[in-house]
Amino acid sequence: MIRQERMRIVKHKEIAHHIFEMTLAGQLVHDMYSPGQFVHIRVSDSYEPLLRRPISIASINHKDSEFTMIYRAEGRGTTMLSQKQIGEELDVLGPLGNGFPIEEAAPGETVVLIGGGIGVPPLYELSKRLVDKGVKPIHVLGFQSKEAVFYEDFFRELGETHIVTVDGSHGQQGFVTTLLAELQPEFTSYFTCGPTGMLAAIQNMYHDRKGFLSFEERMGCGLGACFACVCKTTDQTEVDYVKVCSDGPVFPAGVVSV
Amino acid sequence: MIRQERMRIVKHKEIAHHIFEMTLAGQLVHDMYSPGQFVHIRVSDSYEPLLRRPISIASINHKDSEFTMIYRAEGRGTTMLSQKQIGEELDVLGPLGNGFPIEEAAPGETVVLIGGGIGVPPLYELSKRLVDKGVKPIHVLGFQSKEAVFYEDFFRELGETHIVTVDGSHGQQGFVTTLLAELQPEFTSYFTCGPTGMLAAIQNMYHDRKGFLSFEERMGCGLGACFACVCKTTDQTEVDYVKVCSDGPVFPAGVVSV
Amino acid sequence: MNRLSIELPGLSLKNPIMPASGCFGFGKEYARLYDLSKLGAIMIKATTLETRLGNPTPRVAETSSGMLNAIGLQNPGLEKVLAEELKWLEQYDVPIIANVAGTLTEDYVEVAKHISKSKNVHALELNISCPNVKCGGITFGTDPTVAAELTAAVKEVSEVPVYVKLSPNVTDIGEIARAVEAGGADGITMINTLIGMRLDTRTGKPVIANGTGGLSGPAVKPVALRMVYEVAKQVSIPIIGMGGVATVDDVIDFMSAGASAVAVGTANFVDPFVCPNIINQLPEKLDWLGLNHVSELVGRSHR
Amino acid sequence: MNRLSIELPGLSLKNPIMPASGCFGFGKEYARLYDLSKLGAIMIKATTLETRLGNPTPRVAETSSGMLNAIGLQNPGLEKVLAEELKWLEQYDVPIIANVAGTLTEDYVEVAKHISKSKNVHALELNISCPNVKCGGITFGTDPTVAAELTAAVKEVSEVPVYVKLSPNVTDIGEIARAVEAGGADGITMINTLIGMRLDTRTGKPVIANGTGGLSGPAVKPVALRMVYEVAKQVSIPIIGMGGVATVDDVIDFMSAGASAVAVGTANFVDPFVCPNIINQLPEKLDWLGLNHVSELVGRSHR
Ligand SMILES: Cc1cc2nc3c(=O)[nH]c(=O)nc-3n(C[C@H](O)[C@H](O)[C@H](O)COP(=O)(O)OP(=O)(O)OC[C@H]3O[C@@H](n4cnc5c(N)ncnc54)[C@H](O)[C@@H]3O)c2cc1C
Ligand SMILES: Cc1cc2nc3c(=O)[nH]c(=O)nc-3n(C[C@H](O)[C@H](O)[C@H](O)COP(=O)(O)OP(=O)(O)OC[C@H]3O[C@@H](n4cnc5c(N)ncnc54)[C@H](O)[C@@H]3O)c2cc1C
Ligand SMILES: Cc1cc2nc3c(=O)[nH]c(=O)nc-3n(C[C@H](O)[C@H](O)[C@H](O)COP(=O)(O)O)c2cc1C
Ligand SMILES: Cc1cc2nc3c(=O)[nH]c(=O)nc-3n(C[C@H](O)[C@H](O)[C@H](O)COP(=O)(O)O)c2cc1C
Ligand code: FES
Ligand code: FES
Repeated sequence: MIRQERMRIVKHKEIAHHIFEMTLAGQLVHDMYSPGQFVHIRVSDSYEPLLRRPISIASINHKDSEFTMIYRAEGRGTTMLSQKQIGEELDVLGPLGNGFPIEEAAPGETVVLIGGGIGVPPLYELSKRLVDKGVKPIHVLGFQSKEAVFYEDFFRELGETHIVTVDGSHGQQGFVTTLLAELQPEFTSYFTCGPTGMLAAIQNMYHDRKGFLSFEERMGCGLGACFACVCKTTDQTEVDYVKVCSDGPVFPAGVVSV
Repeated sequence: MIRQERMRIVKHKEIAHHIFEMTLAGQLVHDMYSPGQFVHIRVSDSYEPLLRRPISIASINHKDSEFTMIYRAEGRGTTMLSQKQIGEELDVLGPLGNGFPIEEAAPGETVVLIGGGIGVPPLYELSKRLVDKGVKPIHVLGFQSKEAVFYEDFFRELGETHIVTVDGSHGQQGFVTTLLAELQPEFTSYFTCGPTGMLAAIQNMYHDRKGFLSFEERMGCGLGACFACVCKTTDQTEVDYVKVCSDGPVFPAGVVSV
Repeated sequence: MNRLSIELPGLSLKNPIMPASGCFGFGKEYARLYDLSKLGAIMIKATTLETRLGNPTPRVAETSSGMLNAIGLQNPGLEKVLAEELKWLEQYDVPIIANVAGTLTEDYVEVAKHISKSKNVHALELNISCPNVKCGGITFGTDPTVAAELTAAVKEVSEVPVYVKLSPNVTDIGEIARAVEAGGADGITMINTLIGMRLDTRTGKPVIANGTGGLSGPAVKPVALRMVYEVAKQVSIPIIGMGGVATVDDVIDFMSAGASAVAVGTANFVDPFVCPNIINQLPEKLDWLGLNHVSELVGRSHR
Repeated sequence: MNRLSIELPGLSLKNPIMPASGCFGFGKEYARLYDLSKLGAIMIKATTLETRLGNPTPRVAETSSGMLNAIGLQNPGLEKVLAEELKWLEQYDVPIIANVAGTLTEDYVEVAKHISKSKNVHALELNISCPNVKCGGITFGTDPTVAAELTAAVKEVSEVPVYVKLSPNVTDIGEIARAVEAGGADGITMINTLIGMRLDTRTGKPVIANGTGGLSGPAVKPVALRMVYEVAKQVSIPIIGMGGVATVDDVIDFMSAGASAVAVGTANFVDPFVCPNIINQLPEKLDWLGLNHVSELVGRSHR
């Protein structure tokens, strides 16, 4: 069920340059079932900024009724979010969207998880779930520079992890696609989240492979009602368009025309 | 000099129903010279609410670079103000306006200070200054009801104090004018601040007496530039109009047409 | 007695609150959050004769206390709306106001003819004011003669009362309102969005792929309220007011200015429960104002 | 090299930033806060032939990210403005743009004739768009023919270039812009305020004594930006853009849309130092954009 709840901030800290980790507590957590789902957050009670901000769920802790998200303080809304204090309440709508299909990977299989920048967070909960299920993940994570890297150790704990940075200040220099081309990993399917350019490159590179991509698009309602977040589909698909907020944000490779 | 400063909130508490007392620290305090001056406050860094809020200076503490104001949390802006925490910073523009002319009362004289509701606060600093100077103040303070009364003891410490409430739940029942008509105090001049209706009644009642009234009007700039806060003047005055923010908020009796 | 009921041409409203067209799809998404039968009515997304895929993305951009959109009337087309969306909505006890759009007069007429036969469509809302499509839409809404003619043509075929949705992007909205009244409109809905633009400060290019978009949300409320006030003085058909409504106080304001009912658009995105919340708060607000019935609010400003 | 200098008809601007008319009086109040010579120019409060006392109060009301005003062109009248205000402003090294208003064409002509002779008045701004006066003002600004005629009449007597200030309350602002260009205008300033209204929710009556007022502030920026963008495509005379400017980014946006300089209105009330702050921030923003000179911003959106 989708709920609107004033959730309490129980943890909040900067974990990399302008990158914040925030943990929220509330009943809404119990409706979260899938990594890759997102929440829609109102950063202020005022009308300025007006719209909610979509942020992915990075990890779910049902036991303590908590979930964690990781976001980059960039524009007006996320900067205001970054100023919130522990103990304050936040108006959260969620969980929204479909999430990554864990059922698509079978125990014993190897999968690649490819993340770029603030596309990395949802892969964390995904990886945990996959590992729990006996799937072996290989993580390929791209960042702008050393200062922007986060959760490296957490991912290493779960499996093989490769870091690339655009400026080469940490890990290998280049893009995730450069590294993947070199690495040529064996895998049965891939899961990825990141900037649209990266998703396009990956979908091209692995055009004949099974994969699942999580997309971003500017949103209004976040619920599927306003047609703000539509993406054109490819000829392979029956429908003319999909909505990122309600049909996605995760789509099988080949569905969204990039 | 008028300054804009981010002042620090050092005290903040509810002292009566929806009435808050806030103490702010900063260098701007050293430019405050007169009770009745006001500050223009931005309650949020967002554009909503957009405009500053004018609030009177209730007391000045030059030694500690602090001043105190008292306000009623009523509309959107003052409600947001009431949610500010100690330690937070507030964008303050001030001091603005002219203030009450203390020089108009001579030592040994008796004056009446008449306040209504949130018009009471500036009379507190005024009374302190007058007492310091050897002037004897009589305070006549009107409130809506018992719950809205504040600073009664502070005023009593400075001189004779009469409280009236509209509903009679504290002090005498009625309006300040009712009480003044009964009391018939002897005085050389009066000083008053409160709702326009009250000011009008007092200016009428004491039409032949020396007095000083502090007015309220909706403001834009607070500096005298936008012509938002003009008041028509009476025939007794040369100018056609006055601006509450820069010519006032305090005017000698008979200047403003009410 | 239901203190909130309002009677309008074709519409017996339980209460004067309804989601605005394009901000509520065809109801399905919000039905997951609350019972749609609580609403006074539902204004469904613009329906055109053919399927429309709308404009390229980005289609929305945020502005101070507002947002721009250039959805471009994306909708599944008349046939599917009839067979799927309206059919599905029949399970709720709520009158539907069908927002009708098109490129040529013939398109409007064709859609109106069929959609007005739908069991739960109790009124039409002629969208002569969409700023986000190249032809049709707003072009009908800025010329009084054209607006009146379109109204008359649709009135001829419609089986339910016809409301005309006005554009605020005009010099004299009263003139357009009087024209559509003369053309036979049973009511007016207003306002649609103001044409606006946001640029990407770095590139200098429009954020919205379409270039311009329609401005909505609290930012436009003062303009909307002024226009409702003005039109209320000039026509005798009822007005459904909208533009920036987000709170029960906004509803009071629009009704005071002369609206008989109020639509809520953008605010649904900010608070998906805004419509039922306002409906719940209305009786208490009437008490506060010392009024018995919500209809007593209508036109207070003019008295 | 001064990276911020802009040359416009009659105006050699140190930088493209100036306070908008009516939001800065005649400069005296802000001169207590900073050196007025820092400004690109100053647009003084509307000046009419005779002294005007303006509208009854309340004259302002706050709205979401905006404000309404109905000052009603209060000003001391031509004679005093010449003898006192403009005289006083001579101590500063800053060109003055005199905002001229009136009821009849003759009034405009008379004020223009005299005020344009003033030493520091380097340009006129014809206010054909004030929504807050019963006669004159906006009535000139909504009819292209009338607007062109007024422009021509004033051009005939003015000793300095004439800019015409456009009203956004029109169906087609491009049409008005082309008309005043044809009438001989040397430049365009835009936009004036959008007509709006706020009601007291309790009483249902307008908050502003005048009933309606002019909406300004960040809320209107998307509308203003769109209009500047549109007009820039249709005329070849320069535009001074305004409407909701509050930050250096807003300035970049307006210049990208086609404005050669930018005026700041309401934001002066929110932050009295907004103009010098923006001027200080501009060079750094140019660096960020990789631009040498502020003039490279002009019309970026169209390229
Ligand atoms: C399904 C989904 C999941 C996301 N998960 C994360 C996450 O886990 N961590 C994270 O840091 N970011 C995430 N994002 C991106 C995040 O929503 C934007 O960075 C954020 O909305 C920007 O807001 P702002 O106030 O900083 O920027 P502003 O520039 O003030 O935003 C203005 C408007 O544009 C929208 N907008 C701007 N950038 C984006 C964007 N990239 N995607 C969608 N809308 C945008 C905003 O929501 C707002 O409506 C996600 C986006 C989507 C669609
Ligand atoms: C010189 C002066 C001194 C004042 N001193 C005090 C004081 O010491 N304590 C106190 O509680 N109040 C004082 N006020 C009144 C105070 O400014 C208003 O109560 C406050 O602005 C209301 O803001 P809001 O956000 O609560 O209301 P909203 O309804 O949100 O205000 C909307 C707009 O109207 C203006 N406004 C509303 N009421 C008034 C009013 N009575 N006077 C002027 N503007 C108003 C606001 O400033 C704002 O621009 C003073 C007013 C003036 C002019
Ligand atoms: C995303 C979006 C889509 C819209 N689609 C339509 C539409 O299809 N038909 C229509 O008549 N109005 C449409 N509108 C306009 C609204 O119905 C409403 O008139 C306008 O947004 C003002 O109200 P608001 O400020 O409450 O949103 C749309 C508005 C938005 C924000
Ligand atoms: C209080 C106030 C007074 C104004 N007076 C005038 C005026 O005298 N002449 C004029 O041409 N415009 C006047 N304007 C309009 C502004 O110059 C400007 O065009 C408008 O406010 C939009 O800019 P902004 O959003 O930056 O305020 C006034 C605006 C305000 C807010
Ligand atoms: S954001 Fe509204 S449909 Fe996706
Ligand atoms: S508030 Fe602007 S002149 Fe007084």
